[in-house]
Amino acid sequence: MAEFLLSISAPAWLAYSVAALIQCALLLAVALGSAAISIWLERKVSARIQDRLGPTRVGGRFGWLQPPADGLKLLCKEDIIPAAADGPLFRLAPYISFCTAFCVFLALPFANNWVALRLNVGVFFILAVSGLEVFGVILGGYASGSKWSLYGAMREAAQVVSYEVPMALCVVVPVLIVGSMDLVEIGNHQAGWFWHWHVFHDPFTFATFWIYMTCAVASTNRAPFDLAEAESELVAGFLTEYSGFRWVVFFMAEYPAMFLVSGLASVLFLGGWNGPIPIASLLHLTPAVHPLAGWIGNLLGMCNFIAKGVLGITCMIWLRWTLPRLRIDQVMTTCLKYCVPLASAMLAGVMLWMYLLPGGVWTQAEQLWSPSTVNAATAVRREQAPGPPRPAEKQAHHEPEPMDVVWTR
Amino acid sequence: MDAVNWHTIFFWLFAMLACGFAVGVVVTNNIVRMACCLVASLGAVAGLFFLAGTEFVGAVQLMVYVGGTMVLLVFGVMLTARGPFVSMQTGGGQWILATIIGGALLAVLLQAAFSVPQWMAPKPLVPQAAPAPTAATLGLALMGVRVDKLERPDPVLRKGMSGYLLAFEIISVHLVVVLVGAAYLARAKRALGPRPIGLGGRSAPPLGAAQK
Amino acid sequence: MMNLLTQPVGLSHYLAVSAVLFVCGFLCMATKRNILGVLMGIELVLNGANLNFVAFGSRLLRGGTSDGLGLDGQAIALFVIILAAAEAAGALAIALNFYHTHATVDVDRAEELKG
Amino acid sequence: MPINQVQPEAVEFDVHTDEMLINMGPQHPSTHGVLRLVLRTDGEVVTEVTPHIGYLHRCAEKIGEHLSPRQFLPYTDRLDYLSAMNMNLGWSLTVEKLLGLKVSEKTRHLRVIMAELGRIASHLVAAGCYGLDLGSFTPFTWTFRDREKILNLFEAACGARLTCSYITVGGVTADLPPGWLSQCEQFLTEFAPVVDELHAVLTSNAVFVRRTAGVGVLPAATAIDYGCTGPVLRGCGVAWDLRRDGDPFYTEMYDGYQFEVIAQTEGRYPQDHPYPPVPAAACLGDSWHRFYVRMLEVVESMELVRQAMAKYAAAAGEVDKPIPLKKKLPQGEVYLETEAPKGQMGFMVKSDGSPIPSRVRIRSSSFCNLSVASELCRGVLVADVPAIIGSLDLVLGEIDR
Amino acid sequence: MNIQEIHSRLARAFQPWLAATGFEAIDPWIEVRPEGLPEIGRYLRDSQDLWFDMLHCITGVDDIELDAKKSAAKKAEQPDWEPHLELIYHLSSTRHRHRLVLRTRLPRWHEDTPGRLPEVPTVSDIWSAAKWHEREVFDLMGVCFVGHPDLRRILCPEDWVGHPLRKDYEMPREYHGIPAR
Repeated sequence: MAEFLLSISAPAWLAYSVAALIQCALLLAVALGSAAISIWLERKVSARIQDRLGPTRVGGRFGWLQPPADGLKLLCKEDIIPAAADGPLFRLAPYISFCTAFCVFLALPFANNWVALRLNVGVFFILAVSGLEVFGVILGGYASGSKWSLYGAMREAAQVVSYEVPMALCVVVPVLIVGSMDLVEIGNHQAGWFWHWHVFHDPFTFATFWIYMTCAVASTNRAPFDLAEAESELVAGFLTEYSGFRWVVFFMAEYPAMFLVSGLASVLFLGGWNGPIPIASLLHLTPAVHPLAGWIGNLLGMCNFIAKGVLGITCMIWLRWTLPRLRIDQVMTTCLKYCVPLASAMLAGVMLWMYLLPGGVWTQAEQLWSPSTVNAATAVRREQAPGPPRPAEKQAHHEPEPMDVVWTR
Repeated sequence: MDAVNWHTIFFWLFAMLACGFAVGVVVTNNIVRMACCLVASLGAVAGLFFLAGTEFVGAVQLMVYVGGTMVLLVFGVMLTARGPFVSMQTGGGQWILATIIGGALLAVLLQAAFSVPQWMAPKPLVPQAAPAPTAATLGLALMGVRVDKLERPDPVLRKGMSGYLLAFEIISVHLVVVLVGAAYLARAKRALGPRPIGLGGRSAPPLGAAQK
Repeated sequence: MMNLLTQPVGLSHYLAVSAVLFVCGFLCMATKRNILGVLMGIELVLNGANLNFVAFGSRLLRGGTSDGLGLDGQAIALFVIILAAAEAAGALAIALNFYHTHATVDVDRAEELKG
Repeated sequence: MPINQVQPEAVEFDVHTDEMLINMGPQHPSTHGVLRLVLRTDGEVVTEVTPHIGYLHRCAEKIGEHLSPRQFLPYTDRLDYLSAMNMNLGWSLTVEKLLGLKVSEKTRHLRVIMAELGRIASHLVAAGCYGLDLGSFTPFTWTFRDREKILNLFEAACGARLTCSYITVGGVTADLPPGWLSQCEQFLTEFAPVVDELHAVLTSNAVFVRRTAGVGVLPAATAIDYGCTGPVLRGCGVAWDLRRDGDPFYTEMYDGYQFEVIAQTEGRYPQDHPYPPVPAAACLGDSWHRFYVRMLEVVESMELVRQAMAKYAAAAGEVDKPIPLKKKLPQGEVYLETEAPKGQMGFMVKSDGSPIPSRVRIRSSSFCNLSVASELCRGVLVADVPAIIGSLDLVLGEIDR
Repeated sequence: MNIQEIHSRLARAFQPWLAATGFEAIDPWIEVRPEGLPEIGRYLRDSQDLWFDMLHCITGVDDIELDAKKSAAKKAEQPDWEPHLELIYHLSSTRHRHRLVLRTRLPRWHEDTPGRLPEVPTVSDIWSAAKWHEREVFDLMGVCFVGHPDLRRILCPEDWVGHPLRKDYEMPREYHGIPAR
């Protein structure tokens, strides 16, 4: 984008700032859009589960205008700040949550190289920033001054912080397989048919995927783990004192977090923008053929990615409306007694597997099956992974790409 | 003002944030406000790390320091704050003395910072074609293969080939020991003795006596 | 240092910021009566030092492979962060214990050694 | 000491927090109606629960001393407003016992139909609200959807959905409209699969089991000692059901009906049917068993309604008309208990010959069931209190009278 | 085990405390003196073949005729009748499936000084169900149960004056500013 503006001789600083603004606007649109979609989806899916229709009258037959209607209603609701509240902190808390949830979108790739900020430490950055969301909650609970909201804030903080550990362990597995923390690279590593996805890479990664999903559900406070706003015990947890726009901002933090977590799951385990059938490569829509074709290929990839994200959200909603809520100590025991040991076992398992069968189940099968097709498959994959030539090759000779030294492809 | 150097703009932004909130920590009396200012300043410092090109350290700072230690600290603040907004004033005299010493120290440091000429202007930037800094080299250094010293000309500097593997192991053991010790230390002592329900167990703390 | 916005930022600017952080941390440790305030001062001091290490060790500021700290700076910064986490945990445990016995976190009242 | 109740002293508090007195109710979402629970908690562990009632006290007994029995009937609807039919039945039988009045076969079978339908409706509300207490919203909508069908049947029979005043002293206000029996038959056939769905979503649901099995364990002796009755008592394994062991005047109503008392005796529930087995974690007398007993009673009541419909259709003659409004009551005093969905509902009438009784006494089952709550909630976590109170299935209208 | 056998069994051990009996009533009952209640209750609950382990409910009945004409007619019928309170205990055994009704007769006021509540020893240590039932009878009928662990009003507010279920009770004009009549 910036190069394009520079080419039309806009002053440098204008070009860069405009490019940055466009990308921010795009990301904000994605974050709020995902929030709107998931709100609408939640209403419709939960209605279907509960044998009712869900919103139908607002805008068209399927009530798709419901999220804006909710937003408008909440906007004109009165914003009450309780007397015992600590003013500035009370106002600040929702924005901390929203900012952390939003700036995680920076590092999330939507298609091959379509990412706002291609960080070399992408996955690590996402984990770090999603860890900060708990501050917003603690501040919110503490600043509202009431005993109940403090209870809710404490519970949620303990839960989110403790679920970060198994989630980090599960995220390390795909990083281990690919050898780099760069999300675009992880996505490209899963190109080709759906059996190239990491989830089918080996039994351990398959199990890791499910552990990751449980930890993800727990860390975004959804479904059976939603202790914070446990209606039946603590009225509404730390959200009791919030109303009107601040309440919306808190929910603007929770719903994009849902999309983000399922998006991350799809990139790490389900092949991100690589669909089950590699349409883009079959139709030769790759940049090698023509830059515009590459762009369309990426567009297809993005649709794939968003479809998987929405699928993840539907599963979370489905979980929420069928399971009752777990008790705080049960949530903690599942984390410490089940998730952490299992995740570390899977990590050890994958390491062992990588050592014994480097490629993963299907590549091995392919090799055993017919050595000749292997070169074709790897060729497809190598040619299929376009984008800027990987730094390794371009690397000046004197610094051999360390990855190649240790992990054979 | 031909090409505004992005690096500078963001540097000043993060620097101002970091120093501003650091001063905020010193000035405010309310312990909760102090914690929040500290979190903000550490976040700004993480931004500075990113700016300085060391992404991995920035991410570690965000995750371990801000996401971990600060949450610990905030929990500590909430568990020990008697009233919701406890604040303890320090005597006026201490303030003046502290600011004098602090100011002197600051002057000395600043003078030192700006005295060495080659620190002032940065080296001509390595051509942009320099590879995007991957965390791989740092990761390998931790594991013991000092990739960046492979072709160092003079033998003396090449000595540090062994990398940080030993230090890395010691640190992990150290961390485990300290955390287990801390958990054991923080455990409430009155664990198994029978506690009459009515009286709220141990002698009720002298409420309000301690604070001004 | 006249036209700050455009004049390229050098290493010494980073040193200045870390100096400010260091001094604020020092002041905080000196004046705060609450144990946790002192703890926060320590965190600030550690961060100031960290910034120095990273500044010297960063590739952009020191221009590639000349005489800079290279990777050592970043590695040491990593170790400092991890150790700070451990130290904070230990210090908090002591603070909590102090709070249980004396029901206050005021530093001036921590005279007796027993308990 | 039942296994789940952790001794407060033995629990090792990792961080000491001060004792907090927390008010749960009276307008708390999970207490059913206006019940106020004061919890004394230390951190997460609840050390003491004291229920406060009386917010819905309407002096029903005092009013009873100024109205004739048939005029007092609408007040009995408002006692346990979720099963008005059973309340009317209890009151009408008590006064008929005083009058020494016997109703015809057709009326008797009609009363069984109505009583058992009321039991199904009340248990559905109990199951739905219990799911709500534990956080799952879906069973709530399912159970209320089916309860609507029962309420439509009641409306077709007596014009009112909730406060029916249908079963009166001396008989029934009006006979069933034509086609009612086929509607009822259709409801029963449609409702059978729904019970399996409820079992899938709740009873055998792993999270539900973890939240209820072994929670709020009530030993049988304490249950009897506190006078708990109904599913709460049967959940502790005591096979005590007034339809079989009650006052002869009441058990005559169920002559010729095959039904068993749903209680786990010798480790086995009487009706061996395809319903989910008892999970390992559940021990006799905990919240899970109380819920399970209610679910099995719904199935048993459906069976009873089918039998009663067949007998009602076969019975000859007309349904009895109620006694005149101001009929003189014989001198004397009578007390009768009937098996209401929540437990034993006792009515006492003392009259001195005038048409207005001189004393009316109402023994409420939830009143005793609630009195055991403080015993159950000692040493449990805050999140367990709604789970335990929900399993007792309380209705405050009946407790406060 | 019918009422006569129970009565004979009780008569053997507690003859001084047994008062009237009503075998031919619809619900046959036995009347006992108030001071004998705890021992009789413990005996009824603990003896093997009686085993009355469930106390259904305690009812307070205010037996008084307010208008003079009716009370004169009643006194003519039963010469020894005068206004009094009655407590009715309904018991049953879950083991032997039989039922029993115990009654006690209390003066309306302690030593006939209006305002002082009649006293009855508590049975809450025998049947825990009595804990709440006795509190309710104390609250609504005004009977003081000696030895009850925590005798407070249960249905009416703590600071309510008077006992509503007594026949000679008249509603207070207003309660905390809320007009009641």
